Amino acid sequence: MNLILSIAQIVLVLILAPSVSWWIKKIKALSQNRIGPTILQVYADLGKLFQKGMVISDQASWIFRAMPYILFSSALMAASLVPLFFKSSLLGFSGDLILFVYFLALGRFFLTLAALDTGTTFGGMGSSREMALSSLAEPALLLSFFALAYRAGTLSIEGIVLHFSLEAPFPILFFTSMAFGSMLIVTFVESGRIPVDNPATHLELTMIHEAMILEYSGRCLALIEWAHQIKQFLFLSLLVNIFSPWGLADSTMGIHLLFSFLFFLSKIFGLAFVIGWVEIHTAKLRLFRVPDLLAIAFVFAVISLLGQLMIGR
Amino acid sequence: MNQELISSLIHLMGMLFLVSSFAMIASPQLLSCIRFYAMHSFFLAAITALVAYGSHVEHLYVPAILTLILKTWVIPQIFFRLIGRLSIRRENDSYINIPFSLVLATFMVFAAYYATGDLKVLNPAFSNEFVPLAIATILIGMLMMVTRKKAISQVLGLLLLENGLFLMAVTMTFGMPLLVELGIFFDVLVGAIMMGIFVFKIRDAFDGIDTDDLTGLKG
Amino acid sequence: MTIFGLLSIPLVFGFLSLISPARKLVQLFFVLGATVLGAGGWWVVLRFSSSGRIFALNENLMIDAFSALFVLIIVSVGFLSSVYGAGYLFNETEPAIPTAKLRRYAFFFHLFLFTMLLTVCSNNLGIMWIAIEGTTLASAFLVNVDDKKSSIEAAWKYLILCTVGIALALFGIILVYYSVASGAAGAGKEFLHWTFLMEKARQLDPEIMKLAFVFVLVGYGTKMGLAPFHSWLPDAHSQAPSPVSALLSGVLLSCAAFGLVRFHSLTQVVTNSQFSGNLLILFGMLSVAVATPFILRQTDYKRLFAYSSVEHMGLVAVGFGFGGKIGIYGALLHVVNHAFTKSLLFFTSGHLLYYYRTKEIQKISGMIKKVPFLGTIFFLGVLAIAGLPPFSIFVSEFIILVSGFIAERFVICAFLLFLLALIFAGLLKHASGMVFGSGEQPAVTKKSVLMNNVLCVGIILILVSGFYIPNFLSRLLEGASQIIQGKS
Amino acid sequence: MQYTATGYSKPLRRIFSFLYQPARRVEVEDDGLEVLRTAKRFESKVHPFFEETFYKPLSRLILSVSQKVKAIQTGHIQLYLSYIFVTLVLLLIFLRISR
Repeated sequence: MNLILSIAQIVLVLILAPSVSWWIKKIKALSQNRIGPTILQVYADLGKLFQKGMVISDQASWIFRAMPYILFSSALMAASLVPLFFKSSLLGFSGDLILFVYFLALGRFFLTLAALDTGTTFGGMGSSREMALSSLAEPALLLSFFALAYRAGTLSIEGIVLHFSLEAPFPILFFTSMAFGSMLIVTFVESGRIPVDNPATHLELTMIHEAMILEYSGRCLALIEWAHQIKQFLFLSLLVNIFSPWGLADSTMGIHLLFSFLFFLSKIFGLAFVIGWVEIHTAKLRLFRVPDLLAIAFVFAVISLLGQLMIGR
Repeated sequence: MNQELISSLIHLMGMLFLVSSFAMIASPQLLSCIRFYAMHSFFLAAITALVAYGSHVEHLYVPAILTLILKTWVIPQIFFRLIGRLSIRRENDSYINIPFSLVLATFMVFAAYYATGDLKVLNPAFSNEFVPLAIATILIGMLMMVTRKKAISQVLGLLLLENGLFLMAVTMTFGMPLLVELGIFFDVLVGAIMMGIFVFKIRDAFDGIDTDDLTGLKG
Repeated sequence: MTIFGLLSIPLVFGFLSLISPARKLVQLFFVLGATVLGAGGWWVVLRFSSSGRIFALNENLMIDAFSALFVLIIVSVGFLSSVYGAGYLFNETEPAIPTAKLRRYAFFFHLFLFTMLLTVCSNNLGIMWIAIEGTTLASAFLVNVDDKKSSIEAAWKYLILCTVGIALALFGIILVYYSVASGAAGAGKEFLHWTFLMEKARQLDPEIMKLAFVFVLVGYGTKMGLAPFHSWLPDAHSQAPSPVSALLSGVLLSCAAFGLVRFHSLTQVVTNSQFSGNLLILFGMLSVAVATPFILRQTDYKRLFAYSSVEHMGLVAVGFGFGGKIGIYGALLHVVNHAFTKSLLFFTSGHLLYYYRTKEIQKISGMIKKVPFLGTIFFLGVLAIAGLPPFSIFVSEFIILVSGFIAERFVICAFLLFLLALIFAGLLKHASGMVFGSGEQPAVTKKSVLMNNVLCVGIILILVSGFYIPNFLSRLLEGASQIIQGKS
Repeated sequence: MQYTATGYSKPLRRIFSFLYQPARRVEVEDDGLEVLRTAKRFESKVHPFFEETFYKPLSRLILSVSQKVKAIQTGHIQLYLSYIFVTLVLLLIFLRISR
């Protein structure tokens, strides 16, 4: 029974990921008095891309062709480590926290490599910026994870989620909220949202994430887009499950599951609303102002870790 | 031969034992050094025999006789023939001159007596002043090995050291089981013979047994 | 009965090879002796139940799990060395060694194996002392088979220093005998038996035991190559022919360690304090610390391996010093691994000498291109001795350090790791200089089959034992670790 | 127009400039007329921070120490014998003191 539920969680990730990015687009559109895309639009885009043929330059090496599949499978593997509405993830083991971060890093590595593959300036520019920013974001992410892991006493994401779900709901601990702040900033960087990188821009000079996948088309582009949405969804669900995990179902009773699923959905879309709202109200930072933002995230993470170590509250 | 006559004889032998080790240190010539070594072993054999007789430990006679035969006669003969055949300079040159090494030797004796002074633990029934004597001989043996330049005098220093050990073994424990005693004896004998052979080889290769030119292997 | 059988094999074949006229016959008896000994040794060890004890000569000789382990090492490395020696000495060296000298070499080789086996199988501490003194005398001739100036000098220093050291150890044994004799009445036959001493350990006076351990530590420490007394080791091991230095480095040092550990376990029970353990750690650390600069600045690759023996013996001493079940298990495993890895390295250095005719590290380069087979084995060997994971040395070094952390000695372990890192860097610098890069053609190109397959056996051994410790070996290790802790 | 390594590492060098201390040198040659430049050279270098401050001094120290320590193996057998005896005496004194 647990197995089926864990697999269901992964299928849920696959389905829900595009809807979250649709939801953010919808909020942005409504704030600009536009109607914005319907929910089916995002799925239709993916479907269309899957049917389209691919144009691959003859200078591209095997990395160019292999990258989308590696990116998608690493995103899926990371998804299999995160419990959504049910307490046990598919492949959870003690220490999968670090594996989660490095599955994403694996995907990012091949993404940047493939961007350089065709030799276009935009690909090179995008991947060099991605590398610079992720070399700042990753330590912040890991440190905040370690702060939480130190508090929960285990290095497995399930353990952390379970530990926080058992804690009393309202004494929001000062240090863990610092960790929440730093992880939120890292989510912006990882998912390429406005303060760091504009997903909907056509001006190549400002792109980071889009610049890397400029060369892709057809099925590869679809896989990359999907993987990107899954990654964004994973970060959101991590934030949601660690910092407000109370509805999580631990028994496999129907009602529990239904309730925790609905509660999970509302939390996810609530957080997505926050991200959308931030995207509306902030302008894109200059590239060399982003390290300051990430430095703040890093300081938050260090303070929360030291707080846990020193005071342990 | 009543008890205190034996003990006084043993004390005399012990003193002569110490004197002969001093003589070995003080002898400028190699040949005289070997003769003193023979005397030194003779006194050791005498002490062993007397201790055997005094404390009625029969199996101690065997090492006494062996010491008498081997160490007072066989080994010195080997060395005499060795020196004869080697045709090397006979002086016993060393890093420090004779008077200074004698002063160091006496210091060694005092150190030995001081070291075993309050060692209440070492009180063999028969003659407890032999323990510091043995330790003194060991220290003098060490001194001789470290300060002498000739390879043969180093070997003699080593044999002196082993004589001290034998004295310790005899007086402290009335001799260990015969098997072990014999084994130690032959080891020392073979060791002495091997060193003789090597001195001969050194003489052939380095035409001279001065350890100063034995410093090829560095670093 | 089995002990007599085992001990008589090397003696018989030693005399046979001494009296046999033809060169081929000497070689035959030489290798045959080692093979029979190998078979006999493995038969005894395999059939041996780890808790049992075999006695002989009214309890003067004994084989228990601890000594069975060392019999295993002596016999296997002895076999490998004799097969390699047969290939190397008997027909490869270009000024062919005269048969008379080879007869002497074969005789002393077997005598050397006999004295080491006697050391390991003796229950009586006096006999063990005699045997260790015997190893010095037997191996002194093996060190200078070719009468070069440097090898005579090395053999001379080896003889003098080890005899002095061993004489001091005799002092320790006399003290032990005295403390037993003054306790019990009369001159009992079994006063020096290790088993008897372990039972009577409570009644022995700790003060005398500490004094005795100090002397024995200096004595057997000289034979084992611990730090301040190690000066003879690089000279002797680098001047001896490769099969002999493989035996010296791999097995003789371990036998001296065997004697030292017999005393360490006795002292630990008598004084039931960490006195002897701390001393072992002190001298072990000193050995590793002294070996490091010499490894970093070395110009002669055989001396490089000799100093790495000093380092590994220091590690073994530290392992025994940490004590506890894991520490002793790790140290024993390290002795076994070091024996095989170091002998392999000396075999390869024999190969190197055969091909390149020089011991200078600078003069050899580009081995991988000129002699690819030897180059790979040499490089893998150096990686193994430096403690790289797939190989067995890493496993035992790891266990020793784990026991160090369990014993809460963090500063020592940290300093040890720093030194090991330096040694790793030093070894790699030398090895990569020799193996890679553009090299000139070696002096000789004729391959010797016998020598090659010994190398293959060696490299397979250390690779396999890196992954999997056969259960009879782990049973022996556990049994030995129990015995050393005095809980057998 | 592919991205070169220098270009690729520009953002990183700029972000971690306190660590890398990037140094740039631009040389312009012209014979007389400033406008008509004959040659131009550009050179940019990154200061190897860790190597300079940590690894080089450490390795210099260790190699010099190991050169000095080599002096304990001078070849004189008397020296080696004195090592043994001095250690023995020190141990005995330590034993007397610690009793």
